Amino acid sequence: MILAASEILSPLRDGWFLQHAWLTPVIPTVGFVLIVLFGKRMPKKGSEIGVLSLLASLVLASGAAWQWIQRVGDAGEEQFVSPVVRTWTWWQSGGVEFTIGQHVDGLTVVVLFVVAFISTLVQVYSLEYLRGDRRYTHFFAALTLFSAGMLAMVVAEDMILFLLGWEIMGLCSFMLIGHWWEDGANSRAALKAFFTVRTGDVGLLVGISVLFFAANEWTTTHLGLSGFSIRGVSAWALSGEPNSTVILVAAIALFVAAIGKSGQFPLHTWLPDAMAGPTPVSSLLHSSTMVVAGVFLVARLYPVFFTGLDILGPSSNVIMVIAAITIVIAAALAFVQSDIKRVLAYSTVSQLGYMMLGLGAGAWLPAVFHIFTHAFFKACLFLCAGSVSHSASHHSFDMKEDMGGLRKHMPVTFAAWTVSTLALCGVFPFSGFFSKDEIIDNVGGNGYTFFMVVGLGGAFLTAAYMTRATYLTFFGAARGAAAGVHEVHDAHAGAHDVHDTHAGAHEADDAHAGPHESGILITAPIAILAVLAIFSGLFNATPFGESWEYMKKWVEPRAVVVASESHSGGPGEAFVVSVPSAESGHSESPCGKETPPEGVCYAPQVSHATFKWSKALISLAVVFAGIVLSWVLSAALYGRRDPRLVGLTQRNGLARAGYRLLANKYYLDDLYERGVVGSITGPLARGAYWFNQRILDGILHGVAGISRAVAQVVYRDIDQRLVDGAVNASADVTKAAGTTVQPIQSGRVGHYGALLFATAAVAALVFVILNT
Amino acid sequence: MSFLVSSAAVWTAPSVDYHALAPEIVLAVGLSIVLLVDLFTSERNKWLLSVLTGFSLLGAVLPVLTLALHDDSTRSLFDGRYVVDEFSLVMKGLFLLAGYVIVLLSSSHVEEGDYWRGEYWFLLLTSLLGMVMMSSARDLVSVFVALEFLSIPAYMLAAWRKRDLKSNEAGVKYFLLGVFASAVMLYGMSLLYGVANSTLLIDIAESISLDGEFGAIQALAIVFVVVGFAFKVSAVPFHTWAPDTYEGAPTPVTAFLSVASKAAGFIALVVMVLTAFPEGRDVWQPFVWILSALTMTIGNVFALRQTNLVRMIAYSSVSQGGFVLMPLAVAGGVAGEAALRAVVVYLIAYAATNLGMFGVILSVSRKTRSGDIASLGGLFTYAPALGVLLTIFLASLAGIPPLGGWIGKFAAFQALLTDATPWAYVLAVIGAVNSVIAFGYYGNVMREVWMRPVPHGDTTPITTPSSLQIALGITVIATLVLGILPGVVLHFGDMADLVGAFGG
Amino acid sequence: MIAAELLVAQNIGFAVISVLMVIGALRVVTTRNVVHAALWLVVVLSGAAAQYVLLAAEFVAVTQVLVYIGAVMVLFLFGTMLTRARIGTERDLNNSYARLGIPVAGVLFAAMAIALVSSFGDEQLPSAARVVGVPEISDQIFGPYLLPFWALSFVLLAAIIGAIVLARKD
Amino acid sequence: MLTSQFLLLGAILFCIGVYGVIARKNAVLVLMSIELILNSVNINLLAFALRNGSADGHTFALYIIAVAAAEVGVGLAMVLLIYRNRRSIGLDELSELRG
Repeated sequence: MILAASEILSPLRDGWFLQHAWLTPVIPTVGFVLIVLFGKRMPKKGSEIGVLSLLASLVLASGAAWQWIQRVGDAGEEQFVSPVVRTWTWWQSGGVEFTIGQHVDGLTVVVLFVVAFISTLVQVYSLEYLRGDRRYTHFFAALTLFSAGMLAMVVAEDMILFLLGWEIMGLCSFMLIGHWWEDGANSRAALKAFFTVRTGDVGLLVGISVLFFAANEWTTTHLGLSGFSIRGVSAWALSGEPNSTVILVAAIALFVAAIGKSGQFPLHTWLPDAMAGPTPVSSLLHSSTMVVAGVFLVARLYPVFFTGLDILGPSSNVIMVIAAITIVIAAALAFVQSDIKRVLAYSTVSQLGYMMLGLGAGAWLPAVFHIFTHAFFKACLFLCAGSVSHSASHHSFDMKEDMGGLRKHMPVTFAAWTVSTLALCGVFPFSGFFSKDEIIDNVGGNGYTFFMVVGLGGAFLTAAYMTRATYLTFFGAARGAAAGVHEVHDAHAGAHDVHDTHAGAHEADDAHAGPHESGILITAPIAILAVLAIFSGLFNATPFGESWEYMKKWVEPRAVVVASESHSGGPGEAFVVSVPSAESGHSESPCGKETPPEGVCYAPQVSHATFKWSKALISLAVVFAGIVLSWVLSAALYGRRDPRLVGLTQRNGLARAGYRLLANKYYLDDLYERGVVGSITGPLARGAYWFNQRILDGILHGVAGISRAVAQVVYRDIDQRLVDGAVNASADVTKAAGTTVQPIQSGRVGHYGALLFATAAVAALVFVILNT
Repeated sequence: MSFLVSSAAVWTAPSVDYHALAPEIVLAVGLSIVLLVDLFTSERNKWLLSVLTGFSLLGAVLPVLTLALHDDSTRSLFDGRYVVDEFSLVMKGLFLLAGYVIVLLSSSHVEEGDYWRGEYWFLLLTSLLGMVMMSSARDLVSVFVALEFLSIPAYMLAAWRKRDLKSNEAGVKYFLLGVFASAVMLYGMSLLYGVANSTLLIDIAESISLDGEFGAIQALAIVFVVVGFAFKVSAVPFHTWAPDTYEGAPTPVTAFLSVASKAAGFIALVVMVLTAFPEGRDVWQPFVWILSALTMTIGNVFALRQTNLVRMIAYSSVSQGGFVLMPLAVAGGVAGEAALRAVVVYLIAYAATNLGMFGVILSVSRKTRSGDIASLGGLFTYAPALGVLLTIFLASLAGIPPLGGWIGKFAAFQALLTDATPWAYVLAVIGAVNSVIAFGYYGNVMREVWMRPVPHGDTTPITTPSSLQIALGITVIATLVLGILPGVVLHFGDMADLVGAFGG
Repeated sequence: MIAAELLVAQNIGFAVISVLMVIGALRVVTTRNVVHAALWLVVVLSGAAAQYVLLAAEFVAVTQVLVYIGAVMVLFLFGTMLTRARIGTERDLNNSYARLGIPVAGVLFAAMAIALVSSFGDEQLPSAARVVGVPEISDQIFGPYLLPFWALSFVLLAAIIGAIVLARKD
Repeated sequence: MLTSQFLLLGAILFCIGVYGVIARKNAVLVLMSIELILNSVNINLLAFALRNGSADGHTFALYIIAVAAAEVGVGLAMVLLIYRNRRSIGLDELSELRG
């Protein structure tokens, strides 16, 4: 067998770019330091350093991608294309060696390229968009550091570096969302985002620790790797060794982190609020790169989830359930937003749900492909929204108040928006079609019919809300700022949800101008992204036949059994013990199904649904139905002000209830605010307070008291100001906590002494009695 | 009168290894010189004293280094009553360097306030000498005397701002509760002496491990001794003095108490539980477990509702103490060495970060003259360097990589997971939840610094004296290096093997 | 037999002194007159010195008389005078929550008593114990306990200097 | 003589002292109560020294006496300090710092 295997082996090429992929995060890190140190003294206030460092990273990432394609080309049909791994010892502790290094494979180069590419474009865009901002340098510093963090996470060889990049992104997200902190809502949103994501991060820490302690022994003996190594953990998960409970716990813990970072239900509430940040930030962090980190985590450690959650098993798993809920509720929420960025934010949440759904259903490649295409069209949509607010709507994002009829004034933006919208809706032949349809197709193909229907429903909703947004922004009559009504707008400034409050100089600059197209620094990135939104789908155009499935060839790790360290020289490179028939796509490889007799697997065998036009036509029909229906309704409601529809939410009880539920985001924020956050800050105090307020008052004042309390709750629910960061626990909780804990910290020495001696006495009595 | 008949053997002078005692001797000479020079210098030249103090501390670092580099790095003096091993050398180095940073933090503060300067430096050095002695003390008498040695000057330093009622109150509270706690501890020590017939910790360990001998009296003794040190490390519910004293005491003294004094309490606790009571783990492990869980949680809950910055830091340092206790709660089992390493690593990382934190507070309060968190509003806009430093220190305290605090938390959790018992996991979960909650108040300060307007619009820049600048530089470099190159500090942790513990 | 008779005498002595000490201690913590409290404390401390003699620790007993009754009590009386306590009875000596002390002391005593009785029960003190003389104590202080002794000198120095700075008027 | 009779005497003194430090408001009286506790420790140590037939207990007790003297000195200095500033030595009034 060894002889047979060695025949199909050929040495794999790896070039300079693959060997030096670790430079991609290092260069922006250096750039960040330079901006912090010298940015303010540079002629362009440090922005040039940011753009240049990202450009360098982009070159490196492109080179790495190119060389990776060559490497795959070298490999035989059934050969495992081993990742290019380089490690350096970071530190040693307690017999465990911690390494830092790069792990470059197909997934890495795809995401590396996307991140570097979008980061570069967004930085260019920001040159114009933030011109004159008072914290211009800081903005570029944070943006560059963010890219460094994300790139570090993507190339990470082990979970420690992964965690490091992950945390840096969180910190930068916090700084960037709160960039315009003069508006209190922005800094609250920043804290809310950070706190929500950090809550999920506990899951990451727990997951990494559990994996390390469960896998370390196995990985050390079999592969010579530590339990933090991504390769080691992947191989361990598929080896049949792991205890099913342990790996389930690890998978769930990691998934909690992914939920937090990728805005999945029920931790999605921070993402729409994060739109308080400048638009380039929304475009980069909160649509195309940072928020896919959670998806990336699942894709990266896929074997862990595959085994732990029994993906492709007979029943649905937690990833699919969460993803399906996310797709539907987020899409529904997008309907009631009047802020264009919030529409896009909910759309992002919903699309992330698609990626998760794909991963949960075993459609690894379509999900990763959706990361790729989604990044282009969603970044493009955000940049278009920014362009509209920058040049046409006087920094307002309110579609109902300040937009309308802009297609004539902003041809480039309009064209890019339309193309991207069609891509997002999944219209053939735009990119979104190829990825999203693949996900839906594969979900169905793997036997999860219900989730396929959910996916189709989501596609319908997506088409509908995007049509609504498009109509409101670019069609119909111009309203508010778009019609040049600045005075009115200024008077109503406080009424809008989110405003980009630029520096005064900039305001004065274009206050006199009507809606117009944006400058070249803004339109050029938009145009580039729009082109990619059209064509990027062709990288894996399943409908056109096998030969078009480049992504599958380049990116998907091959599920083959590879000899492990103990059998031969190096992992992956040595020989192939058993060979799957990859062509048929249906699993003959033992990977993920049973313990390989000798050697290890680094990826599970997944299946691919065969493309059928009949299925695709159904989904296209659904999308068109959504577009048409929504167009008709939008035109009637917003265009002609059809009396039957206008005010429907006021007249019809059912519609009203539905609208209110959506407008209040299912009351989830309030649940967090009151339930989760409140219970953290002082469970006892809160309990006592609750008892006092509700029970005692209730008994004393009877039904009237209860109904007043309920009314109060409703009032607060509607009051969005209470939807606040975790830190700002409401004043009454703090007060109640104050009165509860007052005796402990009374300031009286006698009390302190009594507490000291009493504790000593009780502890002594307990332990004395136990040991008598 | 047979009472007077002596049964003692002929006295022989104990042989003293002066190299092993060199750090103590250098400090003792240094503090005597400070005391003498104080007598003969005029008010204008009192700055000389701070320089002398700093030099004494750095001078004492030299013998620590020579001892550490010497082949035979374990030296036992006075029949094992005073042991210079790697653990004690690491801790001595920590105390001396932390002391040096505190001198830098204090010097401008002391020059400008109406302090008794010479005596201030004298007492600071005395207390540090007590800490240096504590790290080597391996019998009950030495531990007790070292504890009082480091505490008595600290009580007085807390009250050093004589005309300030708050400072008086801080000193009195610290003193009284400290005396209560040491009384409880002494009672426990008397029982230990009674059952072991020796004051040597390793003899006590033997007597406690006698099979079947473990009884109520040993349990009582262990509880009382642990209580005494739990006070020193301000573990809940023995923490009550800490917030009041930290808020009232002069800020450099607060830095001293929250870092050096606390670390001394921890090493005493570690030495006691690991060398004297390894077999009493059924008593102290659950006790420390409860203390740790309470300390993390209550410290956080109180910190969340503070508006005074120093008071918030006080509660935060109470809560941080809970994290150091966390590995100790499993130190009696298989995770013993990991726990010892975690404590050492955590203390080093915490010392660097917290001292830096106080450096920033001292610098800012020179301008704002206020203790409110709100007084930091918009700090970044008019003092960007201080804003960034404060953010780094806060992030490190919150345990965000790649800053020093992270590696401390990592080591602590590693110890818990190594133990791999259900109780260890429960404590790890409590710790994880608390480390998230802690971000609530750290984040609040960050928000003030970055995202709030400057109070009263007063954006005159802050002038930071050079001594403070040096202190900030040292601490921020230490914080960053510890986080980025954790090998450095973990090496100290690995090295810190405690003679007498783990059957060695 | 002789030893047993001697022990009877010692036991009676112990009982009498103990009762005096407990009464004295109770008066220290309950009396309404600060000066009386100080005098009752003298009773307790003298009783303790007497107990030390019973325990064959005559050097410690002498030190107790010298340091405590001689020096510390004078300090207390000075403290009382300097803070201008009324020589007569005062109402305001106790905290409003003084009763809190009773359960705490009670539980503490219960824990201690259980532990002491269960561990030492009716164990006899050796009647012909090796008597520890002054030379032996000095050998210890200047032998194994030299370093704490050296440290104590710094503790006292620090206490004196600090106390002077804190207490003086300036 | 029984070992436990001395130890119980010590325990009683200890608990009376504990009661005193909790109950007393006057700072000087609190310091006196602390002396009761420290004396109970010394009784313990000397009883054990006799029981064990070793001199360590004596030395320990002497060191405790010395430290106790230092503590009383410091304590009374602080009492004088607060008396000078507040004209009162009621410990309960020292509760500006709290919460």
